[in-house]
Amino acid sequence: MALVTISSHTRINADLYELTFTAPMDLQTTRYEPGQFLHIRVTDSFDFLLRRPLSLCKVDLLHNRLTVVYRVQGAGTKRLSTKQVGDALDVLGPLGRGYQIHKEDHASLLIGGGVGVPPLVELARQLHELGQMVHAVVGFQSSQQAILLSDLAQYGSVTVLTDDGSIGKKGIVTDVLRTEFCNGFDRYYACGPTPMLKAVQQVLRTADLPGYLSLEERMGCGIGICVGCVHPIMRDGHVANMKTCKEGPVFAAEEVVFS
Amino acid sequence: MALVTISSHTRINADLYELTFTAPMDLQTTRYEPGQFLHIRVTDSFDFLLRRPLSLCKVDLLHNRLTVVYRVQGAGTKRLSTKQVGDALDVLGPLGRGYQIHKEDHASLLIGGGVGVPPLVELARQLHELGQMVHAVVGFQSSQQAILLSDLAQYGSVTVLTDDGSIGKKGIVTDVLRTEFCNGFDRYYACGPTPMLKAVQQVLRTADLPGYLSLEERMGCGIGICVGCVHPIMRDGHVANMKTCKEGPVFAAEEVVFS
Amino acid sequence: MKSYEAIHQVDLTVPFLSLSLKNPVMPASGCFAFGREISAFYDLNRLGAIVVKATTLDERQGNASPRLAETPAGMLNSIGLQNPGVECVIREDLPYLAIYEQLPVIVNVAGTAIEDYVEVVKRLSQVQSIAALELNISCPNVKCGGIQFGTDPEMAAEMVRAIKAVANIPVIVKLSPNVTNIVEMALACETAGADALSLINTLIGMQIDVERKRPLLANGVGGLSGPAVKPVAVRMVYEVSSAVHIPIIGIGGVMTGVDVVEFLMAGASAVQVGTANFVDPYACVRIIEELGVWCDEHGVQSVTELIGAAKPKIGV
Amino acid sequence: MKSYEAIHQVDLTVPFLSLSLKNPVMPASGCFAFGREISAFYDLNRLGAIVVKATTLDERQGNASPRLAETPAGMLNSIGLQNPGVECVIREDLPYLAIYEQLPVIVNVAGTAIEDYVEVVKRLSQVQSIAALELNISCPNVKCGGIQFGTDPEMAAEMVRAIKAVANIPVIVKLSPNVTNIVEMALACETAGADALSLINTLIGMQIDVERKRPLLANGVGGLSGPAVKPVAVRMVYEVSSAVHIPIIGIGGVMTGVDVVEFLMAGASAVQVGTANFVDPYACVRIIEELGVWCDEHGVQSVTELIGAAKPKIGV
Ligand SMILES: Cc1cc2nc3c(=O)[nH]c(=O)nc-3n(C[C@H](O)[C@H](O)[C@H](O)COP(=O)(O)OP(=O)(O)OC[C@H]3O[C@@H](n4cnc5c(N)ncnc54)[C@H](O)[C@@H]3O)c2cc1C
Ligand SMILES: Cc1cc2nc3c(=O)[nH]c(=O)nc-3n(C[C@H](O)[C@H](O)[C@H](O)COP(=O)(O)OP(=O)(O)OC[C@H]3O[C@@H](n4cnc5c(N)ncnc54)[C@H](O)[C@@H]3O)c2cc1C
Ligand SMILES: Cc1cc2nc3c(=O)[nH]c(=O)nc-3n(C[C@H](O)[C@H](O)[C@H](O)COP(=O)(O)O)c2cc1C
Ligand SMILES: Cc1cc2nc3c(=O)[nH]c(=O)nc-3n(C[C@H](O)[C@H](O)[C@H](O)COP(=O)(O)O)c2cc1C
Ligand code: FES
Ligand code: FES
Repeated sequence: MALVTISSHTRINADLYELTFTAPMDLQTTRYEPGQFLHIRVTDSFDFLLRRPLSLCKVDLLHNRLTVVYRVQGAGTKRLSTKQVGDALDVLGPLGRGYQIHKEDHASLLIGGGVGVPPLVELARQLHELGQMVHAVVGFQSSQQAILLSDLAQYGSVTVLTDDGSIGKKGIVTDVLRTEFCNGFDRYYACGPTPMLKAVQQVLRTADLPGYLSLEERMGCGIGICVGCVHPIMRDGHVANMKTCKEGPVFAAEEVVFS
Repeated sequence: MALVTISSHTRINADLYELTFTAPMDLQTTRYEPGQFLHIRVTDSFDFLLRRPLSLCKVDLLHNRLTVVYRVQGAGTKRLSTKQVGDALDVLGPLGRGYQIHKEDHASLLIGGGVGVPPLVELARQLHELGQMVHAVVGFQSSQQAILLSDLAQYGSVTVLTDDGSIGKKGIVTDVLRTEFCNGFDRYYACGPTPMLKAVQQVLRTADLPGYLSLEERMGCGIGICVGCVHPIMRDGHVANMKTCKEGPVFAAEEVVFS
Repeated sequence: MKSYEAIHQVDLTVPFLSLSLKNPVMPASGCFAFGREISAFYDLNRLGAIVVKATTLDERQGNASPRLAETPAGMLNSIGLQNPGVECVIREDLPYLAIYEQLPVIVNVAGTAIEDYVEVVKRLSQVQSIAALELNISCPNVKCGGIQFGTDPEMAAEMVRAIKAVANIPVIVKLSPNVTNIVEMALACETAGADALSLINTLIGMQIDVERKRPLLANGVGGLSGPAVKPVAVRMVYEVSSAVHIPIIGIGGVMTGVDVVEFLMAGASAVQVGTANFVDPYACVRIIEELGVWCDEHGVQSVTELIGAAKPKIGV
Repeated sequence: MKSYEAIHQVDLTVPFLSLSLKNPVMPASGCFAFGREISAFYDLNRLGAIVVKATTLDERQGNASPRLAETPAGMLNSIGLQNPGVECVIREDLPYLAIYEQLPVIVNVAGTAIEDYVEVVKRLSQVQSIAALELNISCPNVKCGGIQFGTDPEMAAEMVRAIKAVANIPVIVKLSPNVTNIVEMALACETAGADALSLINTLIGMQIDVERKRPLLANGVGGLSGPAVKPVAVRMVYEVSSAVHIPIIGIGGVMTGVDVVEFLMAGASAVQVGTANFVDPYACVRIIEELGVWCDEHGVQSVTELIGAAKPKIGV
């Protein structure tokens, strides 16, 4: 936990903001993973007692800064959006288990929906750096919600879909996940709303592609002490409620049990 | 109730602040009285749900502004002290019944203790304007807490007392309220902590000087709907709990019942 | 934000007992006095109804000061039923409210023994302008009697029967949250003839003045109200509305239009607004406006669609 | 602000049962897991004691998600006693905590029937490193059993007697605030042999997700904790400590050192910190430090001077 300083905060689309602040740790010496999250206090008022989890989106090693990209969802993120450059930010993290990177892979498929896209940016960067072929398939409601496309494009090809066709193809991400298309990849990495993850898991199980899902459950502590954020996970033949903040938020796709 | 703008906010002594803001009403056309109070929301957070009552201290008719002077007492006034020039301030009032001014009087005695001094400033101005001789006797813990002395001096003579003698005479206000001294006045007006008011009432009853006391009770609404702020008042031979926000905070000295 | 006037298309009326309330928002007892002060801020006819301060047989001076304390997202009060007594209320306060022709007036009745309550209700029955009575069997700030009726189902039932025998207008019973089993209390009142229930009154709480080393309130304990208690209130409204067949007024921490939606969805037919009036004298009309806007934005044509909407649907 | 280390002159130790706690602050059950995660933030030996997550006979998966909701100055949880079961706790978690030699470990015990509790306590009695047991007869999140023990004095007493018959270490009984008469519950437990009491567990509450038109928590109701409930907790501690002769641990909304002072003055001998740990992983040590500074600034030499200080003095 640290009080860090906001170095930039900009509205990047309709209700979407990009927030950059000093990393709470030394990025050169501390291990972090794409898919991990930061647990942020939006104010010190008791009106918003709990922290908000936001995915690590971009890392600036040079200036030791981190960036998150978020949508104003409710009152807490609305309050966050009023913070100014120079303000202090109470940040815990990066926390949790992120995406595991497989050095042996040649081509990775990244699948993101809405504000599930942010963690894929740092992931894409790291995979690209390893020399992998990266292809991101990202879906949004409309062009008003589209984010981080040019960031992703730095590291590979990007297929964009929107519900209303206002940018990219009209449709949802699973529309493009045909088996022929998926055969070109060694692995997939997904993040997005639960219905999307469920559909992706199903489609890519059929396509026989291994992968990871990043789950989104309501969190309390973010560090494993409240047991509030669980999701059913199948391991060793048993289904157990596992803490998504500690054992996750990223799980191997085949482990995740959806109801 | 109005959202007004802070035009100046300065620390004037140890824990004491002077706060000036646009009046919530047109001061030229709206009646207000010295001794009335403003009911101020220190933040819109539920952490400080209730408003804080602060006495009307100074009036700037030219710029249509009001000034309050307050001490950081607890968390709420501490929060208030962080407000900046230009910030919005949620102000209700002026509220309550202030000091009644007697045009026929020649000389008025003003008695204040600590943050009971602020309402005496606008009172002194009005009495002075009517051509009355004004003498203020004000007590503080020490020079660190002394406030508004030069403001009061604009309108009459000022006797200062402190518990430690660090400014003015060493002692408390009742030390100077000998009958000979009081004989020179038609009336007194007091505001300060309850023990002081009680002592003043007693001493000046003996001296046979009529006067007013401004009471300080914890307030909820400030407008008479919660019945939280009562003090026992004797009227027509009956003692009843009266709302200090609505019937007060100023009462005729002889009406006020202290336990 | 669209203004209240702009949203003609949303029907905010709710049927409540024999009345049709023009909207489901009314000030809570003890948080609006008898309406005079707030009438300086807006036209009281805009309210769904008004619930006036607890009225007892004789005048009461209440508890000593301090009577109020601020708590996280809430407040404590220990007013102790200060009021001028029923005769004075009939003579001076109710005629004033009768001027507001479109404002149903609900009189909150309190006392120490059943006979007091009965006597107050008998006298109020003479007054034409009252729409309903609200029996306050739950005030935590009166030592003798009061609270017992609110925590013992047998005694509550006895009280309700005695009142129903003399009342010529509907009787709403206001329940205390300081009980093990709120549903049991509600059912006892319903069976005894209550026409409606209102809940919750305040939770009993205390704050210590650490500098003075004693309870802050002169009375020691007080009643906790405000946003802090809303989750308890919503839970009780949900549970009680699932068990009884009479209408319910939800009370506790309503600060915004969305809070009203929450109580309605939990099963309330109307809500009362207490503490919010102290923070913002315009609270009730602001809340009505926010409710209208919320309905408009969510395609709700009549606010009655919301009542009980969060309950499991039959056949699902 | 002076640091904790600087204030040697303040004695923070409090006697509690047969123990001398190095300070009166311990994390509350279910809000600290079994200590492993927080040990990454600070040395657990700095705590007065540790209360671990409720332990049941068999492993439990708890309720479905969502299990958490934020409320004004508080939160709702419906974890539902998820834990690995007593055997696993004995095998994996308690040995880990035994490393902290200066840390008294209190194990919170839960179950459905008396026999479950008895069996858990029997097995825990084999473990040397436990300082005391805390009987959780008040969890609002377990449908069958659980809560009944916490709301019926007879059943609570029966439970306490059964446990005392098999326990070889002190038994603290944790009380539910969801009762009409907390003093009656406390006296029943004291008479039945409880060595100490801890209060309060959470208040039962609900939040409606107005967008989805259903209760936000998958379980419907949950337990309300955090600053919002502090006034209720302080009131109950004050009332209970005036009635019983066994020590009391105050719980509910402790966020700062001053909150600890408030609970001690109300009559608690120690406090537990729950929700605050979720907001700030360092909460407990920060609170201990703040308590030391407060005592120093107020000329308090031993924190024991504060216990019950807000009570009317005898002979005054
Ligand atoms: C691991 C993880 C990573 C996330 N990364 C991002 C990101 O990079 N960008 C982004 O825009 N959003 C992200 N989210 C979702 C984000 O946390 C929520 O939108 C945010 O907490 C909503 O807070 P609020 O105060 O605006 O909403 P409110 O509804 O007012 O919040 C009330 C409570 O509910 C919780 N909550 C509400 N909605 C959600 C939700 N969808 N998921 C989890 N908790 C919720 C809040 O944390 C808070 O405790 C992430 C969520 C998780 C679990
Ligand atoms: C009519 C009136 C006029 C006042 N005028 C002034 C003034 O001009 N300058 C000034 O410095 N102070 C004045 N006060 C006192 C001032 O209102 C309190 O110091 C202030 O409310 C403390 O708030 P807090 O949040 O800092 O303290 P906290 O202790 O955190 O406040 C908690 C609650 O207690 C109430 N409270 C605390 N102390 C007092 C107190 N002494 N009197 C009344 N309520 C209290 C607060 O309003 C709040 O509701 C006046 C009080 C009254 C009743
Ligand atoms: C200052 C104050 C006085 C109250 N007086 C009464 C009363 O006279 N009769 C009554 O039934 N309830 C009384 N109540 C309880 C409220 O009507 C209401 O039930 C409670 O405050 C919860 O609502 P809220 O959170 O909106 O304030 C009073 C509450 C407050 C805060
Ligand atoms: C997420 C969560 C889990 C809890 N689990 C338990 C538990 O297992 N056993 C128990 O006795 N109390 C449990 N409690 C209650 C706390 O121990 C404590 O009594 C309550 O939260 C009030 O304290 P607080 O306001 O400091 O959080 C839990 C509370 C929370 C918030
Ligand atoms: S958020 Fe607390 S355990 Fe995961
Ligand atoms: S402060 Fe509410 S009646 Fe005076």
